Amino acid sequence: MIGYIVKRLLLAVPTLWAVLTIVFVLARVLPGDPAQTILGDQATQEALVAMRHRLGTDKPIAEQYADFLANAVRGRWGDSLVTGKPVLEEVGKVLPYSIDLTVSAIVLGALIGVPLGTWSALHRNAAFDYIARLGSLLGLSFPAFVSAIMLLLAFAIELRWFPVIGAGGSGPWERLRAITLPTVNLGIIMAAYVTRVTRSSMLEVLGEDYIRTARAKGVPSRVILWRHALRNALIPVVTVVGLYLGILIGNSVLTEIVFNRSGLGKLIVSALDQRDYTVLQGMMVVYAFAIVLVNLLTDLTYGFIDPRIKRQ
Amino acid sequence: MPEPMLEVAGLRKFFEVKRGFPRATTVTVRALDGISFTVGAGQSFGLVGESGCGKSTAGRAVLRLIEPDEGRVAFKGEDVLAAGKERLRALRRKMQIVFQDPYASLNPRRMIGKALTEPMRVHGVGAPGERVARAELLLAEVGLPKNAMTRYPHEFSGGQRQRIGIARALTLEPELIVADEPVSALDVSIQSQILLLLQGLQERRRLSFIFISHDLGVVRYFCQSMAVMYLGRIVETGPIPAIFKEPLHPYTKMLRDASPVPDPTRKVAMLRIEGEVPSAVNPPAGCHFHTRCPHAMEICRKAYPEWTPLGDGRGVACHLHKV
Amino acid sequence: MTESIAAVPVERPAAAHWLLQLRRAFNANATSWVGLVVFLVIVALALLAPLIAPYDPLDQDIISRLEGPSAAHWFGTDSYGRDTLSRLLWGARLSLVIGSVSILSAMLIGGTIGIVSGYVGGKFDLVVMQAMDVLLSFPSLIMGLMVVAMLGPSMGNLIIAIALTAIAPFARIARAPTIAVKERDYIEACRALGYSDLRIMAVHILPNIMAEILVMGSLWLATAIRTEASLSFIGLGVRPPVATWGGMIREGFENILDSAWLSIFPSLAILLVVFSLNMLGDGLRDAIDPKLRGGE
Amino acid sequence: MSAATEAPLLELDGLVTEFRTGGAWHAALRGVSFALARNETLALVGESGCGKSVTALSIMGLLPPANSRIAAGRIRFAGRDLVGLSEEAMRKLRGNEISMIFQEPMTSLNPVLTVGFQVAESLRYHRGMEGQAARRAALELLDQVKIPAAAQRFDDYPHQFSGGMRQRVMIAMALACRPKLLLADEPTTALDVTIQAQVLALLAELKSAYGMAMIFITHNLGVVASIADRVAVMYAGAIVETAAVDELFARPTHPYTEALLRTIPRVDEDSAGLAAIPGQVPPLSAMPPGCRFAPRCALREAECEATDPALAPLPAAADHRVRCRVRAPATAAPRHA
Repeated sequence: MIGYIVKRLLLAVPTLWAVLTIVFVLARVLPGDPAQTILGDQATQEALVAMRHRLGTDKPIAEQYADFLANAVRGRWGDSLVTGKPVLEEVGKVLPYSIDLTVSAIVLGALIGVPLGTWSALHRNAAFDYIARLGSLLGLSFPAFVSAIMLLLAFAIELRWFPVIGAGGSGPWERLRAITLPTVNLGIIMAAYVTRVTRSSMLEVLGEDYIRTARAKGVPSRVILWRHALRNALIPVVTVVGLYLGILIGNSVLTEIVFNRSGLGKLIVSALDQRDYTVLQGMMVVYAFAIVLVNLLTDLTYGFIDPRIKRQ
Repeated sequence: MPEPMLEVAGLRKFFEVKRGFPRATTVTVRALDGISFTVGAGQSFGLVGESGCGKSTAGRAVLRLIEPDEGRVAFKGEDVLAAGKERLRALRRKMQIVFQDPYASLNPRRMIGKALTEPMRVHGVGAPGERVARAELLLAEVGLPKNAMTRYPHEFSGGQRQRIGIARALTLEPELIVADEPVSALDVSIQSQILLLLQGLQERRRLSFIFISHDLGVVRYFCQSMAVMYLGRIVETGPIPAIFKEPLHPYTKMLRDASPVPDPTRKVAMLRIEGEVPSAVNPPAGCHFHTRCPHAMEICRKAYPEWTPLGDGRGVACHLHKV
Repeated sequence: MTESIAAVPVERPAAAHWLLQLRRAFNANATSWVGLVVFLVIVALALLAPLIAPYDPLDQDIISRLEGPSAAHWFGTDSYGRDTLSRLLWGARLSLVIGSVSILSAMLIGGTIGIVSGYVGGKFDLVVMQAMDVLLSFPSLIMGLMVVAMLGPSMGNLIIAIALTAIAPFARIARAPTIAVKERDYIEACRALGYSDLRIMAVHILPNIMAEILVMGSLWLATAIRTEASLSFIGLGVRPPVATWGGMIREGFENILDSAWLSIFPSLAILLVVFSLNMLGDGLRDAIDPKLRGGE
Repeated sequence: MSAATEAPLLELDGLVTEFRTGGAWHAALRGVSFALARNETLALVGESGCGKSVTALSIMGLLPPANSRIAAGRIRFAGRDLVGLSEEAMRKLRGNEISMIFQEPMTSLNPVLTVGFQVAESLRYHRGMEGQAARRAALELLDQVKIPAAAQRFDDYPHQFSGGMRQRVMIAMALACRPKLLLADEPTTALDVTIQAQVLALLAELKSAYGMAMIFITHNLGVVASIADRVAVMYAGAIVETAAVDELFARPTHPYTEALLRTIPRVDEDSAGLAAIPGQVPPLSAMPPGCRFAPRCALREAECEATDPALAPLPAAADHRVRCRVRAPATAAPRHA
């Protein structure tokens, strides 16, 4: 298993290399001279030259590229052009908030979506099924900032159950209160996706020959559902959760803005505003890495769910 | 023996397949491991064997729908495997294929008339009006009414679709048809309709057939000679009457005796040999059949038997029949 | 053959042409009709915006700013006193144009990549799909963000950015059914009949996957409109004072404590468009999906 | 054998099963009746759509409830009528007293559960066996169906088995609770001929060892000749001819049976004249009135297209019954459906 993980990570190297290259190119074409950005409009010509030298942007482009790759691999992503602190530190500071939010959203989404989708499949074409289908369709139609604003209006501004801004104070209770609305916002949209996939995958599985075999054996229907059907039905759900991460990241950017919660999303928006290209580079790498990692996790999960993949 | 329409020699095709998790290993499927046979003009040659023996691969390799790794295919003396793009296109007019599954062999979004005139258009045969007339004639020849021209495949039954598939194969006036299990997917009463249709076409048009089937009864009825394949190799070949009278290879005999006959006094031989059937991924050493052979000897485990020609077009690869 | 077959029994109603396939899918599903009608109404309103909008969307009126809904301003006014309803109608044009142009381009480019890659197969397919995976490893909103930041926020650039995020998905959408169709015997028959690869792809594969691609197109149009709104909300949309839904919500959000309606009306508008497109596409997908219908 | 004098194990009486297509109910079975004695093997033979699988699924109570129903008739099994039995009561019968095996061994086993577990499952729900006891019993079953090295393969998954081996697993599963009746729906159709011969041998052997009755569904008359005691030929939802296996093959009487036998190219002799049955089986929604086979029948008379004949015994052999007013005219009393 460890050998496999190593091999998979090695396979991700070309992807990461391509990602880094794109990031490098993007950063170079971004309008604005980084040196100018740091020193401001009143900088003297000498200061600019010195700054360019310090940043390495005066070197030939090929050399910059080589430096960039070497540094990226060693985790030296440079210093923020705005705060002057190392990018790794800037990203590391907000990363836990984003991980908290993402993980809790995925958990919430799965906890709501899987039972709802299963129930809906079992009552195909009944009233409940229609409501669940339409409801989930509505759920995934929400732009994340729209639903966030509505949650904010209802629960923070009108009802005042939750704080209007921020990731909360230091205590666990405060943190929980602060993360609840963002989690609900992301989790419900995700639950909508999971519900739909679970439903259609469950319907497909329930029509399979082996379900008929289990019925022909006299296995109680409850057992058929849980032991025979659900595990097979979850295989596509895992795929969707994996694919959903890209959407989730985008949605969490919007959610963080609305709830004014620190995290990668807020960081990337402010870095864009301030043309802080070293931070942007670092963040692109983090995002790409996260997606590669999740793809790996998805594949490993298949291995555990589906014996056809596990052994041969 | 009439002049050969098709000569195949030493045809080989290996597939590489990646399998396994977490660590994938590459395995080689020896789908075709050097097969040779000859189809006489106006003759039907049966290619027989069980699933995974390589008979379908052989049919497709002959037509270069799958590129073989090695070997020689000569159509009326012309080297098919060496043909360039243009020659191959010309050869395709002469060699056609009929498929097993009538539900997969027709484009569901294409009207029958289009499907039948398209080959002529692509190859620049006839004027547009003529093409339609010829397509209608072809439909009549396979027993379908003219109004089928303006219908779509889903409006036809399996047997009718098979007729359309045959008509399509005939559009370019081919001389050789590879029929890949053309009746296996059909109901019994439809099977015989199609067999009779093919037989009539063969007589009228002097067609040659490579008739691929797992059903010995159908091959016995339709073909003049046949080859039996096992795990990528031909184990026995010869004229139909001789093989059915006295199969030489133990596998041929096993196949014949296991084929059910509609006669309660001749029940199928209930085989005592159990165990897993080996696959072309990892064929047993020596004679591939020795693991299931009732006559297996020491030598069978070690060496693959050489091909032994026996005269009258017969030949066998078995240590029991060494000259 | 003497036997003639007079009657040709119809086994199962399956649509022949892909347009018929779509029409049948519509008829099988009431929600798709509802989605289509709502969407067409929105399109009509957007097209008629110059005629029916009560005010010029850019006209400022300092006296009546941040007014709630009234008979004069059904949906109220913003902080410059501009009429929200008029801005909504004009904003719809922008959203629809950006969404449809970007998705049509992505469909064309990505679809072609997917069909060719799936049909050619082998190493070529492997490399192309690896490249698509690289594109997919940027979260789409982040990619849109970067591209707009790089090119500058204008309508053309937004179209490019959104199209870029949808090319890789469309390549995948087109590739999967291409591979499934490629395996079918009738494609092998085409090769045996000496048809060129281009003919096989254009005449025999494309019509078989067309309905699927169009249906996915309607779902992705919903996504594109959402992405455009999101980018505008972040501040990377078409520059003010042009009315964009995302931008209106952004302005409303700044006044959320006292003038909530400012963000609510454009929010509902986006929701309505996206929901109608999702209803349209989702119902059709159910009707077209061979897995739920049981084979061709 | 005293089987003939005993009460039959299974008795179908005028079974009508209907399916809903396009808003209307169409009969897939139009009054199917037969009796099956203990230890007897009845072959149901016919082409696709003739209703042979629907018969088996009706007996098992496994018809899809959304679009099918038993509209009339009775299914008496060991003294009980199965029609209208509660789902829970049917569940207790299934896999216990009546078992079924299916055509597609590749898709009939659950891919994510081990083979051993799936075999042990019937024992768990019908015999209350758990843990080691269930494992031992299941292992014994796998041995009985001659899975090589069953102990090592117990914890393998279905995809690690070949088609023939999977069908053996299906058989082991079906026989776990020693059922009185085994329904085998085309169990060898998906298999190669040599594997088919092995599975047929295994079924015949286990049937006599277990003393079960078997309904063997197939379209292959050769297989019928090899395995059946009695044969019922079905066409368009009804039995058109039934007789003991020797009698049926010696004196095929219904024009359909007769024609069918002449459409088969034989392995054991040269088939000089292969005959074809013209046309095709009519679809459920467009059944002709009168005899369903009449449009394709060479012996058709005007009256055939108006009146649907009943299944009637031949004067010479009471056990040989035929549904044809031309071939079994003496008893062809007009009956309107």
